[in-house]
Amino acid sequence: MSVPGAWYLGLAAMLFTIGGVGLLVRRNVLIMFMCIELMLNAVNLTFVTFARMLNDIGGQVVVFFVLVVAAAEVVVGLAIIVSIFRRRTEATADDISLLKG
Amino acid sequence: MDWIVFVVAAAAVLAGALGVVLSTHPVHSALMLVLTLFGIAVLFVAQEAHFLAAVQVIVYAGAIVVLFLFVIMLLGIDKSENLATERLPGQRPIAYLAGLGVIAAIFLLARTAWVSGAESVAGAADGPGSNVEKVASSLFTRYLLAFEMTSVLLVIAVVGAVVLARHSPSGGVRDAEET
Amino acid sequence: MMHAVWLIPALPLAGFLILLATGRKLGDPKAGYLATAMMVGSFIVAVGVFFDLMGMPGEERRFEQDLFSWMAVGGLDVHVGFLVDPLSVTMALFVTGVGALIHLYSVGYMHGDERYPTFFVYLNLFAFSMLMLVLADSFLLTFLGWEGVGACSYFLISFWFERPTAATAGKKAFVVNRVGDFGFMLAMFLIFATFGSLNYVPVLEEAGTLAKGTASAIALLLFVGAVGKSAQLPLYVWLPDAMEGPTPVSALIHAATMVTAGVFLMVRVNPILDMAPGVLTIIATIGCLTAFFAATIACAQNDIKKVLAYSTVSQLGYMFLAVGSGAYIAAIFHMVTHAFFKALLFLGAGSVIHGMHDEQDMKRMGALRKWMPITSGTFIVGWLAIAGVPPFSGFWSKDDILLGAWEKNRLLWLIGLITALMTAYYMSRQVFLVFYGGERWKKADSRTPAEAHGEPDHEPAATVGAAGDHGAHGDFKPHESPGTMAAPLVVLAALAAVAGILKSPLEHWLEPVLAHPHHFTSPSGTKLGLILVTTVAALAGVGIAYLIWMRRRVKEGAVEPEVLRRAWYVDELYQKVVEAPARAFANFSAFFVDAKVIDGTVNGVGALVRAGGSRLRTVQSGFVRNYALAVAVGAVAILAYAVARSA
Amino acid sequence: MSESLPILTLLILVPVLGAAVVACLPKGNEGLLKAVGVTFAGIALALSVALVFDYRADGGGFQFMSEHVWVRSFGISWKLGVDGISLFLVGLTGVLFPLAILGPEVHRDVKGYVAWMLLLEAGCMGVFLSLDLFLFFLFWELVLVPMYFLIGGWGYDRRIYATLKFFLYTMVGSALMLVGILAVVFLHQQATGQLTFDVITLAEEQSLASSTARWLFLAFAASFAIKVPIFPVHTWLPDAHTEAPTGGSVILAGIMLKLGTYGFLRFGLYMFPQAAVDLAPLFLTLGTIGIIYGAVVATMQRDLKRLVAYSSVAHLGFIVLGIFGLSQQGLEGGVIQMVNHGISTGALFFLVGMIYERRHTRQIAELGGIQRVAPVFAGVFMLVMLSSIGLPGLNGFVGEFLVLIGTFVTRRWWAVVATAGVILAALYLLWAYQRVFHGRAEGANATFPEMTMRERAIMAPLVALIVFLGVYPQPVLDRIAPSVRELITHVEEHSDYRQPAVAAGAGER
Repeated sequence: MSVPGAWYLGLAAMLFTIGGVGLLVRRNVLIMFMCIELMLNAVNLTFVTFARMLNDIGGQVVVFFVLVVAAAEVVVGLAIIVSIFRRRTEATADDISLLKG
Repeated sequence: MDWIVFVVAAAAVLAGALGVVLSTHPVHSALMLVLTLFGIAVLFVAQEAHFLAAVQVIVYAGAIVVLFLFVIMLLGIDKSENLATERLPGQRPIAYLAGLGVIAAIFLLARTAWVSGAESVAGAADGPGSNVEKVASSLFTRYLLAFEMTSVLLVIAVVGAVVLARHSPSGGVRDAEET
Repeated sequence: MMHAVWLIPALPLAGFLILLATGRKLGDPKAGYLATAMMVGSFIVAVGVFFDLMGMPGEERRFEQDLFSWMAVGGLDVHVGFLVDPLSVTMALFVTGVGALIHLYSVGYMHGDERYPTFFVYLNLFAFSMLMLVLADSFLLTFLGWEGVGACSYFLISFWFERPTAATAGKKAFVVNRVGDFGFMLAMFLIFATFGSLNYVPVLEEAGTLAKGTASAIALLLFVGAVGKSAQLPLYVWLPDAMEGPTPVSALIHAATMVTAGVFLMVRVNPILDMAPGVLTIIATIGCLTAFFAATIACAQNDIKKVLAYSTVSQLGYMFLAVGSGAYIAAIFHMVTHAFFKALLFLGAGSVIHGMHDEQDMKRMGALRKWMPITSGTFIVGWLAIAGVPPFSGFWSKDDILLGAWEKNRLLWLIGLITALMTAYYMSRQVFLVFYGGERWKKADSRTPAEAHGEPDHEPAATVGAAGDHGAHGDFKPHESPGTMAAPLVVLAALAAVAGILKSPLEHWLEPVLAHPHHFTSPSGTKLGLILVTTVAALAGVGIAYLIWMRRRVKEGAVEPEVLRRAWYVDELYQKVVEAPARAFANFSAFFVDAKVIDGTVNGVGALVRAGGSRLRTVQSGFVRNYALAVAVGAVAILAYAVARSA
Repeated sequence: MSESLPILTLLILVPVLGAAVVACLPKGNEGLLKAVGVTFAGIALALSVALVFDYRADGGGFQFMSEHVWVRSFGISWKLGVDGISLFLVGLTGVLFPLAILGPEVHRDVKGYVAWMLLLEAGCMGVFLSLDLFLFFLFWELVLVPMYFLIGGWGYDRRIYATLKFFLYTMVGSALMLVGILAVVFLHQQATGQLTFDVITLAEEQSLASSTARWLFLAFAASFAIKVPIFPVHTWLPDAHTEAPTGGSVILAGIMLKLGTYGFLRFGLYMFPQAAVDLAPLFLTLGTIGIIYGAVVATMQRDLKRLVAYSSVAHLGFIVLGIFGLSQQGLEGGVIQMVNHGISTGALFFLVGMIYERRHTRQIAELGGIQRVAPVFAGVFMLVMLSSIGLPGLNGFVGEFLVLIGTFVTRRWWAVVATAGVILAALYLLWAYQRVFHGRAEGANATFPEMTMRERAIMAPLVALIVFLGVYPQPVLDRIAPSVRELITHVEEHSDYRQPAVAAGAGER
C-alpha cells in the first residue's frame, strides 16, 4: 500500500508555507532566492502528486517546464545580484528601495 | 516500506526547508537547500516520476545550488545575518500570520477532497512503457510549442545573464576603475 | 422714376464705399462734397419717386420693389426690397433733404478735422441705414436700418474718441438702444409666429384679425424698441450724452432723423396699434410724461446743446403723445416740422459754438446777435417755431397734437400744455442768454464749478487744437460762420417758418397709410379755444423767460434748482440701481462663480486625485519584502474567500 | 469635377500627405516649410470650394458618398459623405487652415507647427465627413492630439495647465461617447442581428428602447457638450484659448468647437430623435444659461483673449439653442451660425494675436487709444466686432436671428431670455473696444504699428466673408435647407415632435 496522495500534498503545503514565510522574513537576497526555490519545489511536488493521483502525465511535464523556468530565473536573478553587489559591498533586500513612491 | 521512505524523505525535506530559513549563514542555507532538494527527488521516485527525479538532482542540486554557492563565494557575501532584528514594522508577525493562514486555508479547503480534476487528460501516467518515454512523447507532441519556447527562454536567460553580469565596456570609466 | 427707388439708399451707400476706399486721397473738403453730392442725388431721386407716387390714384399709392432674397428659410421669407408709400416717401424726402443740408453744413463745420473723410464715411453710411429703415418692405429690413443707424450713431458720438466722455457716450447710446432692440426683436418673433411673415404688406393687411392680447403684446414690444431709439422714459438717458458727438451729428441723427425712427415705426404699424387700445394709452402716457420730464430738465441746463438735447427728448414725447392719441398724422407732421426747426437750432448752436471757438456754456455767451447776424436770425426763427408761436410751423403741429390729446384724455392735454409753456420758456431762455444781454464772454473766467455742469469739454478741442483753449476768452471776437454753414441755416429757417402750410396736404397724402384715419371730432369752437389756450401758453412762456433772463427779475439760482440741473439725478439713479449691481453681479459671476465654483470644482477633482495619489504613494515603500508581504496577504485573502465559499 | 474623383477621401488624405511631406523636410527653412504647408492646405481649400460649388443645392441627402469596407467582421467601413449641414463646415475648415498656417508668426519650430496643423485639418475634415461611428470616433480622438501639441508646444505661459485641462476634459467626454458608440452598435446587433457602425443604418432603423436611447444620447451629449462647450463644462475653453498660439485659438474657436455642435446634429438628433426631443428642455436651458452667463462673465475679463473666449461660450449657446429649438429656422440658423462664428471669432483671434505680437500683452488695461495710431486695424476690428455683436447686414446677425426666431416659434420663453443676451453682447464687446481703441494712445500704444500688407491679406478673405454672408446668405441657406428639412422630418417620423406650420412654411406641408 503506497502512501496516499494527501500526505504528499500536505507535505507540499507545509514546504510551500515555510518557503513563503522565509521569503518574507529573511533579508539576505540569496536566501530569499532559496526560499523561492523551496516554494517552487513544493509546487513541483504537488504537480507530481496530482499526476500520480489523476494518472496524468501532464503534471510531470509541467514540472519539467517549471524546472526550466526556475533555472532561467536563477541565472538571471543571480546575474542581477552580481551586478548589484558590484556596486555595493553589502546589500540586503532592505537596502534597495529605489522604487519608493 | 513506502511509508518509511515517505517519512524519512518528508523529514529531510522539512528539516532542510527550516534549515534554509533559519540558518544565519548563506552557505549553510545553501547546503540545507540541497537536503530539501534530495528529499523531493526521493519523493519523486516514490511516485514513479523517475525522469523528474533525475533532472531534479542534476539541475537543482547539481547546477542551481552550485551556482548559489559560487555566487556566495565569489562575491564574498558569506556573512551571517542578524535574525533578531527586523527593520520593517509588522513584517514578521504578518508574515507568520499569512503563513498560518495559507496552510490553514489549504487544509480547510482539502477537507472534502484533495483531488477533483478529470483523469488522464494529457495521457496516462501508468501502463506500459517507461516514465521517460511517456514524458518524452507528451513533451514532443502535445507540448511541443511550449517546449520550443523554453529553448528561446533559456537563450534569452543566458544572454541576459551575460549582459547583466559582465563588466560593461560601454559602461565607461567607473566600471573600468573597479576592475 | 419709381423703379429707381433703390437708388435712394444706394447712392449714400456708394458714397460710403467710395469714401471708404479713396476718402483719404480726396481729403478735405472734396470728400465732404462727394458725400453731399450723393445725398443731393438721393434727394432728387426721392423727389422723382414722390411725384411718381403723386401721379397714382389716391388709394393705390403703393409700390413694391423686390431686389433679392435675404433670408428665405422654411416659412420665413425675407427679401431685400422696398415699400414705397406716402409714409415712406415722406420720410425719405425729409431724411434726404435735411440730410443733404446737414452734409453741406458739415463740409464747413468739420473743416480742419484730422479725420475729416472718416466723418463723411460714417455720415453716408448713416444716411444709407436710415433710408433702408424707412423704405424697407419688411420688419427685418427695417431692423437692419434700425441697427445700422444705431451703429453709425455710435461711431459718430464717439467720433472724438480720444475724449473718454465721448467714447463712453457712444457706448452708452449703443447699449441703451440695444435694450430697445430687445423689444423690437421679440416683436418680430411674435409677428412671425402669428402671421408667418415679416413683410409689412401681409402683416398690416391681416392686422385686423389679431386677438387683442397678441396685438397688445406686439404693440408693446415694438414700443419698447421705439422707446430705446426715440429716447423716451426710461431709456432716454443716452440722448443727452450723445451731444458729445460733433454738432452736425446731433442735428442729423439726434434730432431730425434717427430718433424719430421710433415714431415712424409706430405710425407704420398703426393697424396693429389700433387693435391694442390699452397700449395706445400707455404710449400716450409715456410720451406725455417724457415731454414734461425732459422739459423740466431743459429749463436748467447751461450747455447750449444739452438744452436742445432735452428739448428733443421732450418733442419726441409729444410725437408719442400724438401716436398714443391716435393722431398719427399729427405725429408725422410734428416729426417733419421738428426735423426742420430742431435741425436748424442744432446747426445754429453749432454755428455759435464754431463762432465762439468751442464754447458751449450759454452763461458765457450773450449779445451774439451783433456778431452773428445770420445765425441769430435763423436761430430766432427756430425758436419761434419750437415755442409754438403762430404762424411758425411748430405752432401748427403742436396744436394738432394737443387737440388729439384733448380728445384722448384731459389730463394728458393739461400736461402737454404745461410742457408747451415750458418749451417756450427754456427756448426763450436760451435765445436770451445766447443772443441778447451782455457780452459775458469778455468777463474773466468766473465760472463756478456748479455752473460748469454739463460737459466742460469743448467741441473739437482734441482735434482742432489750440482754438478750443479756455485762454481764448476776453480777447477774441465771435465770428459768423462760412457760407457752407450759413446756407443750410437759411434754407432750414425758411422751411421751419412756413412748414405749417403742409398741414392739410400732409393729412390727405398720408391718409391711405392709416387703417383707421383719425379725424378730430371736437366742435370747431373747442378747436379754436384750444388754439387760443396753446398760443397764450406759448406767449406766457416767452414772457416769463423775458422777465427772468432779460429783466433779471428773479435770481438765477431760484429757477435753476440743483435737482433739475442734475437732470433729476436719473443718471446717478441708474448708476446705483442698474449699473453698480450689474457690475457686482458680473464680477461675482466671473471671479467667484466661474473661477471658484465651476472651475474650482473641476480643479478640485484634479486636486482630489492628486492628494489621493500622494497619500497612496507612501504605500510604495520600495522594499521588495513589503511587496511580497502584500502579495502573501492578498493570496491569503483569496484563499479565505475560497474557503468561505466552499463552507 | 469628375464623378469618379473621391473628393471627400482626398479632403482627408491631402492634409495627411502634407503633414508627412512637411515632416520629411529639413527643419531650418521656415519659408519653405510654410510654403509647403500652405500649398497642401490650399489644395484642401480648392477641393472644399469645389465641393461647395458642386454640391447639388436641390438634392439634399448625403452626396459624394464614398464607402470602402474596412473591418468586415465588425461592420466598420471607411464611409464618407457630405450634406448641407456639414458642407459649409468643410468649407470653413478649408478656409481657416491656410490662414492659420500662414497668418500668425510662429516663434519656434515652424516644421512641427505646420505638420501638426495639417494633421489637425485632416482630423477636422474627417469628423465632418465620417458616416461611420468608428471612423468618426477615430477622427474625433485624432483631433485632440495635434491640438494638445499645438497648445503645449507653441502656447503661452500657463500652457501646460491649459493643455492638461483641455485634454482631460475632452477625454472624459470621449470615454463616455466610446461606451455610447459600442452600446449603440451592439444593442442594434442584438435587435436586428446586423453588426454595423454605419450611422445611416443605425439612425434609420431606430432599434433602441426609448429609455436606453435616452441614456445613450446623454453619453454622446456629454462628449459633445464638453466640446461645444455648454455651461457648466466650459471652463477648459478660456484657458485653452488664452494659452494657445494664435493659429491654435483660431482653429480651436473656428472649427473645433463646431465639432461638438455638429455632433449634436449628426449623432444626437439624427440617431436619437425621441431622446433629443425629450431632453431638449435641458439643453435649451443650458444653452440659454450659456448665452447670458458667457456674456456676463466676458464683461469682466481683463484679458482680451479670455473675453473673446467667453464670447464664444455665449455664441455657441445660440447654436445649441437653435439645434434643440428644432425648427427649420433654428436649425438652419444654428448651422450658419457655426460657420459665422468660425469666421468672426477666428478673425477676432487673429486680431488679438496681432495685438499681442505688437504689444506682447493681452491685458485690456495696458492697451488704449489704438484707433488713433492704427485706424485701419481699428476699423477691421470694429467690423469683426460688430459681426460678433450681431449687427444686421453682417454675418453674425443671420445665424443669431434665425436661431432666435426659430426657437421662438417652438420654445418661446427660452428664446425670450436668449434674446436678452443680444444686449449683453453689445455691452462687453463695446466696452472692450472702448478700452483698447478709444482714448489717448500713450506709451507703447502710441507707436502701435498699422496693419501690414500680410495681415491685411489674412484678414481680407474673412472680412469679405463677413460682409457677403451678412448681405446675401441665401445661397448658403439654400444648400443647408434640404438637409435640415430632412433631419426635421426624420425627427418627426421617429418621435412625437411636430414642427409648427409657421416655421415649416405653408407650401411645404
